[in-house]
Amino acid sequence: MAGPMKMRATLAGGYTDVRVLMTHPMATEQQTKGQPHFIQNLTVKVNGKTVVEGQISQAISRNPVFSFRLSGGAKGDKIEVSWLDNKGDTNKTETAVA
Amino acid sequence: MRTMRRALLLPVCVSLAACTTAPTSVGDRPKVSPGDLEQITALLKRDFRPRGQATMDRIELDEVQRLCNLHADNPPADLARPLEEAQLKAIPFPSGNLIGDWKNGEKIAQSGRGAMWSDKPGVQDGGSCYNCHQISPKVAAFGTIGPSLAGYGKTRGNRPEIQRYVYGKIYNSKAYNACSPMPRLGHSKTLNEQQIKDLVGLLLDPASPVNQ
Amino acid sequence: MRAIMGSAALALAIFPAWAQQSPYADYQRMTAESAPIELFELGGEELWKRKQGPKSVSLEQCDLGQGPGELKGAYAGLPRYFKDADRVMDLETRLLHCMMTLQGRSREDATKRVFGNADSPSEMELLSMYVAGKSHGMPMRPGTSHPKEKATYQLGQKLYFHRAGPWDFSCASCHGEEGKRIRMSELPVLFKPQYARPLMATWPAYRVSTSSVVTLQWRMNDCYRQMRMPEPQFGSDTTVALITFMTVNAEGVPYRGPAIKR
Amino acid sequence: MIVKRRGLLKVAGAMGAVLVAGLLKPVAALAATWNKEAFGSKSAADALNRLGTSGAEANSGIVIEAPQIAENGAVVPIEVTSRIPGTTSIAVLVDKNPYPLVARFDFMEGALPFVKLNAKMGETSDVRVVATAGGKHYVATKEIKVTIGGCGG
Repeated sequence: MAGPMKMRATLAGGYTDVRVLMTHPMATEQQTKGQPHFIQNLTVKVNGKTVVEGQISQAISRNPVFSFRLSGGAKGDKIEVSWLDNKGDTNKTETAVA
Repeated sequence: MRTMRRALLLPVCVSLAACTTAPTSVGDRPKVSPGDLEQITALLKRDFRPRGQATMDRIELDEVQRLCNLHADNPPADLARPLEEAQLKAIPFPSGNLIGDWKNGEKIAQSGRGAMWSDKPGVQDGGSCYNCHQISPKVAAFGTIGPSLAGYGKTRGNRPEIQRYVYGKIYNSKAYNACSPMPRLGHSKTLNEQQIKDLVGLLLDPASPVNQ
Repeated sequence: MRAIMGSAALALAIFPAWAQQSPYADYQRMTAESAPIELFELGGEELWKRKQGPKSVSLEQCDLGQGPGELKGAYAGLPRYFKDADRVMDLETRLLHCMMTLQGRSREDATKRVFGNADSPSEMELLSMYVAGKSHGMPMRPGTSHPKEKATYQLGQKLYFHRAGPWDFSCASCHGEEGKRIRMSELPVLFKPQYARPLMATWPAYRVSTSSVVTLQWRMNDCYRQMRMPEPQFGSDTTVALITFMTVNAEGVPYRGPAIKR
Repeated sequence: MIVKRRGLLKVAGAMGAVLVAGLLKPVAALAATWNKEAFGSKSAADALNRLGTSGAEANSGIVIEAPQIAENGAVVPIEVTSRIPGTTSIAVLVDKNPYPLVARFDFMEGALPFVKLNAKMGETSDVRVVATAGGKHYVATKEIKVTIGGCGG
């Protein structure tokens, strides 16, 4: 179920821009006659330390795309984003700040 | 003059058989010969497959389509008029009042379904009217390929002749303009008599939102 | 990668001038910036490299016109004449050719499911996104010099205006006059370069309204559906000729896709 | 709930590396917290109550960047920045959605209070953003018109 993820982290003036894409149906109750299927939790880590914790709902669009900003950051910092959905599926991706 | 020139040109083209017409420059509509039409029809028969209600006979051209394709939708009057008359003669006008239920007419006008391979035959088809026309001023999502029909009955009244014209135009637009862009909704059996009457009602009934 | 870096200016360039005046201009710019296009490029790359078919080989040696395996600029050079097939081919038709010749797959197998949906894009759609992405920013130079390329263009031009079917429609019935709409959709007049250029430079694309990938072969198929015609075969001369006609009309424009559609 | 977890994280930080390593498993479990009550609320006010962020005052330091009119409610890009110093969380709500709470983010040291997401909107509605800073809650709204709703089929 967990399709590909993609992420890019780039230094922008004074902060690090993190953009992450996830493959997920994000199916609503209405679409599924009461069997919604969506990501609920999202975690962003920098060098192993959690910096953003997200709780999200079925109202996030299919194939979610998120951008976050990290204060400071340096080339080579390791960024990890993981998700967990309401059926227990998970996925994660890693990249280094460029 | 123009008619004569056309009449002279056509046989020349025919004599070249499937004449590869001179390349037309980009941005223009190309000249099409009877040979081209034959080639294209043969190509479509080879390249297409029937699906659902969209059967292969739909590829065959009738007289109206042939004429319009050959003349870039602008045929000389002496060729267009007899065809228009024949199309008009073939419209089975119902007798009596042609103004049906505008409320149902509005639904038919809104629906874009009908005659596609993805449509179930027998399920009520629509006329796709709003795709091209403004009709009820309350509906904001309307197309602009055809003229606005807002206030249609208000400005024209609903005398029997007007009813007959509107019915005929919806049934077979080509009876009034051989190369009209509008589909022949009755002639193609997309809409039945009652549905067309309901559309007439939508345009001509004084109570219809079109005429408010 | 590219889309991630996509600046507002780049996204703006995707839309033709008339879209700038549209009340949806902001919406279209923002959705273009935040579309998950790279996910599909990634999926396509995986399929390009996957060994498949009776011969169990990947598509990595497929010649898309720039030599076997050469992807850079390949999409921008299509459609074009291919000597090995002795016909003009667009991207999807050529991919099908490679699936049949390189991988040894039958036409039936390779075209079983050419158009996917939001839940599952087709192999052809993902591959199209991947290959097209490798031409981003490069001027579109479809083949125009070979006699068969010229003949294909002229055929496409005639097909564009050919009225047929129960509703008497041609492509030009909707895409024939400037400034017209179907409901709220603006209709590009694709036989004129000024309208073909912005539009043809954005296929294949991610369609926001259906969250699915759409390709030009799909566009031809779905237009014929709405024209009330029977179904054109995938990769047929008819669909290739129309795609060739519209792409040549857009010749020279830098390719800006894969992009988004409404 | 969330407030508690944040407290726990801070404590963990203070306790040093060894203890943090020991806490790793429970922290990971806590990471799966999902505020069912808030996300199940059918009004924005209820959802904010359940998040413990009711009584927010308007603040122009919350910047919502979104199109004024969206062609399709299936995908509505929304970008939120809080310029309120010390912002630790941001919640995004669409008032008229069946379940108004769209997302809630907690920002720890190292992250700026910023997020960009694509939301579904069933109809034209106010988008409501609530930011929490120094234990206080702040709100800003922006109306987005939707031409075609995007929650159903």
